[in-house]
Amino acid sequence: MQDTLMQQGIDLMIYGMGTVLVFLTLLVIATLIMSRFVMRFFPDPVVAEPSRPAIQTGRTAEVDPAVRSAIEKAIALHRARR
Amino acid sequence: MQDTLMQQGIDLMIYGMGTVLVFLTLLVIATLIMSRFVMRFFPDPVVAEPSRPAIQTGRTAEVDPAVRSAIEKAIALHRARR
Amino acid sequence: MQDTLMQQGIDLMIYGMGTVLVFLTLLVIATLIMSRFVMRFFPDPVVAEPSRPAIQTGRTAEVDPAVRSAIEKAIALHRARR
Amino acid sequence: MQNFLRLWHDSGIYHLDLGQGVMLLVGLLLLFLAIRKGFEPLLLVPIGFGAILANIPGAGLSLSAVENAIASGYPDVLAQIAQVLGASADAGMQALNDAYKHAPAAVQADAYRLATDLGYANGMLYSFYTVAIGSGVAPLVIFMGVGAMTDFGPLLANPKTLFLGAAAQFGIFATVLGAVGLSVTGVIDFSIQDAAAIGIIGGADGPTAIYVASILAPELLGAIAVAAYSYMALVPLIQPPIMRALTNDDERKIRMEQMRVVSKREKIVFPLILLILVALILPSAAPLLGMFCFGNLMRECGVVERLSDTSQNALINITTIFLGLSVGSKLAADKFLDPKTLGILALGIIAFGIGTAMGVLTAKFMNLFCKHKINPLIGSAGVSAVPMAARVSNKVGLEANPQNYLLMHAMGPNVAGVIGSAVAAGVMISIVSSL
Amino acid sequence: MQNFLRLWHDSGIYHLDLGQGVMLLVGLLLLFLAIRKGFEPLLLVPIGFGAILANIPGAGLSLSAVENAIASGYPDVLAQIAQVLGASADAGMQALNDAYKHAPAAVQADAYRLATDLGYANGMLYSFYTVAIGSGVAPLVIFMGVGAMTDFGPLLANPKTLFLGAAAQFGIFATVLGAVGLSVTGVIDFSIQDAAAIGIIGGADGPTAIYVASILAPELLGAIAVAAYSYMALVPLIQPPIMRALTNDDERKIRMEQMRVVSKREKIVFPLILLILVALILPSAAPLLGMFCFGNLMRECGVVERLSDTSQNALINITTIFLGLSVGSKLAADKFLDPKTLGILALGIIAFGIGTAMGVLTAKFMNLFCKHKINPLIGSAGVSAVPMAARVSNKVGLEANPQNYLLMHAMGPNVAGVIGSAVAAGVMISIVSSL
Amino acid sequence: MQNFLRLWHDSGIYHLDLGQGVMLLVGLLLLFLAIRKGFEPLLLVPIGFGAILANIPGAGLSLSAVENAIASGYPDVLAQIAQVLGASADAGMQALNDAYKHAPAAVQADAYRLATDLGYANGMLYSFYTVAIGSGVAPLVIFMGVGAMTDFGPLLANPKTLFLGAAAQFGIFATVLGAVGLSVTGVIDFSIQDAAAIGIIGGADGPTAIYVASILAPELLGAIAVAAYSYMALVPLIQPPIMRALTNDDERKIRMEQMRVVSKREKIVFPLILLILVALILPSAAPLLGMFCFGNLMRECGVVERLSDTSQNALINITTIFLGLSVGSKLAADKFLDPKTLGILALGIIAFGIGTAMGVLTAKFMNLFCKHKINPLIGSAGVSAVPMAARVSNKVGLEANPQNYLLMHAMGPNVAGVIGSAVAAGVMISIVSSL
Ligand code: NA
Ligand code: NA
Ligand code: NA
Repeated sequence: MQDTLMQQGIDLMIYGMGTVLVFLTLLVIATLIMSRFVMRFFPDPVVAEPSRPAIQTGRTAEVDPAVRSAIEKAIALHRARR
Repeated sequence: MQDTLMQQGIDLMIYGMGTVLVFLTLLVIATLIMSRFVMRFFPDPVVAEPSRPAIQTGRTAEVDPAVRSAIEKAIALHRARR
Repeated sequence: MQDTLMQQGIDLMIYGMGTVLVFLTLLVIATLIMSRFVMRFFPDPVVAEPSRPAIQTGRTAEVDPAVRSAIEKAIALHRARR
Repeated sequence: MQNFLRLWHDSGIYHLDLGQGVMLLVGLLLLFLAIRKGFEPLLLVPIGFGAILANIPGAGLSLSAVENAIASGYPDVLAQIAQVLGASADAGMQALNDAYKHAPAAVQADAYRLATDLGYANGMLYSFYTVAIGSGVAPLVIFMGVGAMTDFGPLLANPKTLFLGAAAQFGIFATVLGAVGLSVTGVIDFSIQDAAAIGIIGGADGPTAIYVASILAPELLGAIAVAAYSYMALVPLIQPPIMRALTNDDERKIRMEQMRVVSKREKIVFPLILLILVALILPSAAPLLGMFCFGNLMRECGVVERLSDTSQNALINITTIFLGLSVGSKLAADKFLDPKTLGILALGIIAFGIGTAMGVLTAKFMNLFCKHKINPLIGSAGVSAVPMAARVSNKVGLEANPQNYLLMHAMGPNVAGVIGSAVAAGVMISIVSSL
Repeated sequence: MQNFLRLWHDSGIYHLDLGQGVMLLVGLLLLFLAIRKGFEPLLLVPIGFGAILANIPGAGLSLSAVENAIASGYPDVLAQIAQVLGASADAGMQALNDAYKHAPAAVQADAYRLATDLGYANGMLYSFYTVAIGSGVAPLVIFMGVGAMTDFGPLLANPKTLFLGAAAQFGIFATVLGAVGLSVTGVIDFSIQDAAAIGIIGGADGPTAIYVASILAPELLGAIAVAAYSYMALVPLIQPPIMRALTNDDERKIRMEQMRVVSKREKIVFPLILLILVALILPSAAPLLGMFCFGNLMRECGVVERLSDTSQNALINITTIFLGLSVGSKLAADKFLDPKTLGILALGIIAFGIGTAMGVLTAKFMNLFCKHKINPLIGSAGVSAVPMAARVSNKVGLEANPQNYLLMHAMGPNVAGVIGSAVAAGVMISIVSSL
Repeated sequence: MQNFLRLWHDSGIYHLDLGQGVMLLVGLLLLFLAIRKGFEPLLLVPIGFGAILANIPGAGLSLSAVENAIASGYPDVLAQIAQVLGASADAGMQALNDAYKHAPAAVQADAYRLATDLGYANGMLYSFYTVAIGSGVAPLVIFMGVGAMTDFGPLLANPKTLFLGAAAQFGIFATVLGAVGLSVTGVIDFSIQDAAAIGIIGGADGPTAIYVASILAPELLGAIAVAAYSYMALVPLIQPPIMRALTNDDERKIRMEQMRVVSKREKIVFPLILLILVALILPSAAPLLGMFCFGNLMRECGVVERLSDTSQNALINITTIFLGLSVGSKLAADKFLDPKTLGILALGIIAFGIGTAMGVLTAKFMNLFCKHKINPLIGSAGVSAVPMAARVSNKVGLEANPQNYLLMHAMGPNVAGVIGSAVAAGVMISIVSSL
């Protein structure tokens, strides 16, 4: 029984770690092919933004368009009033 | 049985379309009466805004009051500092 | 049975109101001790804000940091452009 | 032609009875009060709308699948339901509904399965009620949001105002006695559970009232919630005469000293102190006060602003919508158009009055002992009804002395009243549910 | 080695059959249409993704616990399930699935408990479907949000445009007849429930279609929802040829007079008028139109902006995510890769076409009597497909006369079409569910 | 007097036992770590608070209705429960609880109905746990939100960093072996399910750990979640010594070349590629990675910003609140104050250490073959703990060379680690649940 448990643990390790490696290797290959394919046949019409920091833990940093336009209007108004 | 299905379909059409027409006709009548009644006895204290585009699919376009006041404050401050 | 109901009501009143008084008295005592303890041994590094209105029924009044920074940037930009 | 008859039989007018007609008007009245008169609109708009939906004749939106099956009135359906419930097949619909309500849970489950097999489903509002109130979760989530909106600063600056929040809860228990009295004298038949649930109206706190009523007297929930929110909206009319009658002009002019600044850390520790006290002394108040303290800790701790924001906005709003509709679903004609409702409305306003009076009198009593005098007008804020009652204290104070701003001082007893009524709720549930 | 075999047996490729492969491509196609072509992306992105998840071989995400137990294929599991279902132990998996589907609710509950005892669980998408659509709540909540986004101003300024919204629903019932015809002639076998659910595609309103299909023909829900949303996205291609064919240049140039200003109070009262009419005449439309009116009342009453905001944003967005994934879960290969789907797609586009034509023709018919002429191009907006169809009216109008802005005028029939199809949904549920 | 005794018997102090007292302190400690020390406060504030609520003596907030009935201790209640469970009437409360836990689902349902008939209800936290974690939905929704917050740009610019994310998962499996070893040597008795659930702490990813533990070892969920989040917060202390020990100064100074710009379309296609690979190879990882990819697709596709926003804000916040409280409800004294918890805490930190080391060593190993050298410090970010581990890589890199900004480069392995541990979770669930 205890031998079996040990055996189960070793099996889990071998097949588990193996699957992780195989899966991520396939993902590397698929990603490389995809990137090449997309860059060659479907390039973005305009150049995309440089890669941003990966995970934003807070709220999205971008300002709401409505807010931005309000600011721009406010400043335009302010400038016009002078 | 198949005759029955056809009959059911025709029934559904007649009574269904009939109900839609009757219901919306009643709604037209009720709305006209209501509008006349409200406009006559309970007119808005001030004139309401002209009817806006019917369905906004995005977020509400208005700027948050807090944001607007922040902008106004920022501009006032900016003006004061000059 | 009806006597019992009356009795139950009176019991509920005595033990209920008693518990409320005892509980809140203990809370007053615990709060006073806590406040003294915190003020003595763990004073805030800087003085805290004065107590705000107790319950805000609307949205939080503070402006989002992203919005504030956007405003500041907008004004800086505006100033720089002049 | 058969279809036309069916449509006619399915139509609302065919099924409309007087009670439902009256309740449709009650729903419209609640909407009028909420929209035109500003009576606690966040709750009374959904409640009023829910009341209309619940009383649409023939729609059965507030009925369970079994009740909908019974309401269909088909003899073979009734016979099958009766068999499952162990009732006589020709007992009549009312008897079957009663049998269903009092059946053991296992039989109810069987009846439900039979009803779904026969093609009946729970009404929309019934589903909302089950999820939002039957489970108890909606009032608790709203209490969490209220906690996240509450600033205990004024209370911490002057903790003895907690006594005012305690005293004002006397309205709750006096009303319990009143309800029991009505029952004993044979005027209206209230059980002790009913009496306790009615009393909590005096707590002047909506979610607490709904929570207690959903546990002790779900039948009366609709009337109790309507009374609680209506009277909270009427606080500016109910309280001032009582406040003026119990104070003289000198007392109303008392100026209270400037509050001390309360530190961030005190505010962080306070909800934990309250929670630990609840844990040690009154576990039956733990759901309500636990969620309240959790909301307040999220607000004050400063490291989970995301969560605090959400619990004050999206989460409390979503919950309010479904809570309101669910409460409205309990405004069915046969429950609401009952002498009990009149009794509840009468007792509720008495509860508010007694609570207000006890708050004011206790403030005067405390002034006999305390060095720093309390303006007795802030005592009335102890009933809760946040923040309306505190504004009323401020307004009456300004009438006596235009320089006398009591709002901040009144917030102390005001939030103390929330704690007080949650404690009262806990002790009532604890005592009553074991009687 | 045994584990390696297990991993292989658990892998998707091992289980992949042709149908699932095709459905994975269908899911990707839906995503392509949504992302690249802008086909109603808010719904079709979740639906397409859900379709892919539902067809992951061996994952069983869209299966119930019992179906997952049956799909495991272990003989002892099958034997136990068969015993509970009262089926033969060697009936085969398909027969067991059928037996489960048609078993009484009590037997289903027993089978579910057995499956959980055996370690099987409901798939993720199955759970989403049960909560979001099975309960009926998600389409209703979305309808509430749509109500909160809808401005009835243009409709109130010109109530006779309601007739256009009524006429365009003829597409619904013509399609019902078409589906019945296909069945009678033996082309495709549709029941009357199927026919009614397919017809509602012609309502050009997503939540209504999903709500009706979930009640009358859950098996066809996936195809119906995909057809409804796809054709709504294709409205700018489908409608203009029909509109041009049925009008001459003079008609298209008709300029409509400036709309009157609609008062705030009219807007507040209108949803209540609509609600009361529903209550009195068509209770079976009460869930859909009730929630719609509730959302609109929250929008217009002006005292519950918090709730209105939340129902237009957080709540509708959350619901849309789970509704979309749930609809996608119904795009299983054995249901979708069926001649019925082709029939649904063909009937759906006919429904849109007939609805468009009837709207335009009715506008021309009304011009025979009315003093203030209606531009018949706004008739096509009566199908709903808000706000796309109104924009199409405007665009075709501008082609005929660059000064002729029809958008506001077309919003009247556009929102009338939403009411019209909800009424049609109610009457169909009422008639069909009792046949 | 009887009521006073009842109140006393209902009070917390009367019921308080040592274990609960200790757990109240553990809850306060977690709150202290979260608020004062900044340990993953978004999760540890709700978890700590939930732990306090769960251990309020006599409140039974984390117990099911049946457990609450048993805990009441009334002999007649126990006798009825025992009869339903087929146990001896005088078996004692612990035996009845065990009998309930291991009873078939049908018997549990009967016992639940009996308990509700007797007036007992599920505790608040028990309900939260059932809905949020028991159903599996909360970790999945959070994973969707995390997907919507994740930018795969750095990973796509340099896909071979995926290997680092794979290598660091060795910590998971080494820990499984460690747990098995403890069990075999008789130190602590862990089953293979327990071992797998403990191992996943090494994945350094909260929702993944909670998801796996809720499936494989719900009893250990509380300790596992606390360990996972605590060690994620401690990454800045755990990782640097290991990173410094395994690298020399020259390696730490390696400057990596500027990343290429990644196009929008690559970012849209990547989650679909990942999803299809999961579908074909490892369906058991489909729920976790499916929701992750769905969130990411919503983020990148650019046409459903509403949904992406909501899943990053309102939805993930609401889910986090209830997930945290639910996890806290598993911190009951009898489960947490157990040698197993010490074992879990010890194994967890070993898992983090081994994962870190394997990440660094694999980076050095890859440098033997690759033209573009990798700074081995970014290998440690492969454990996940997003974005803390990437920041640690950056900080240690800056110590060696103040111009060497590694943050962007470390984000590649960092998000690869999320994928890696979700794959590991899938394969463990697949293998273990069939052993
Ligand atoms: Na109160
Ligand atoms: Na329509
Ligand atoms: Na990881």
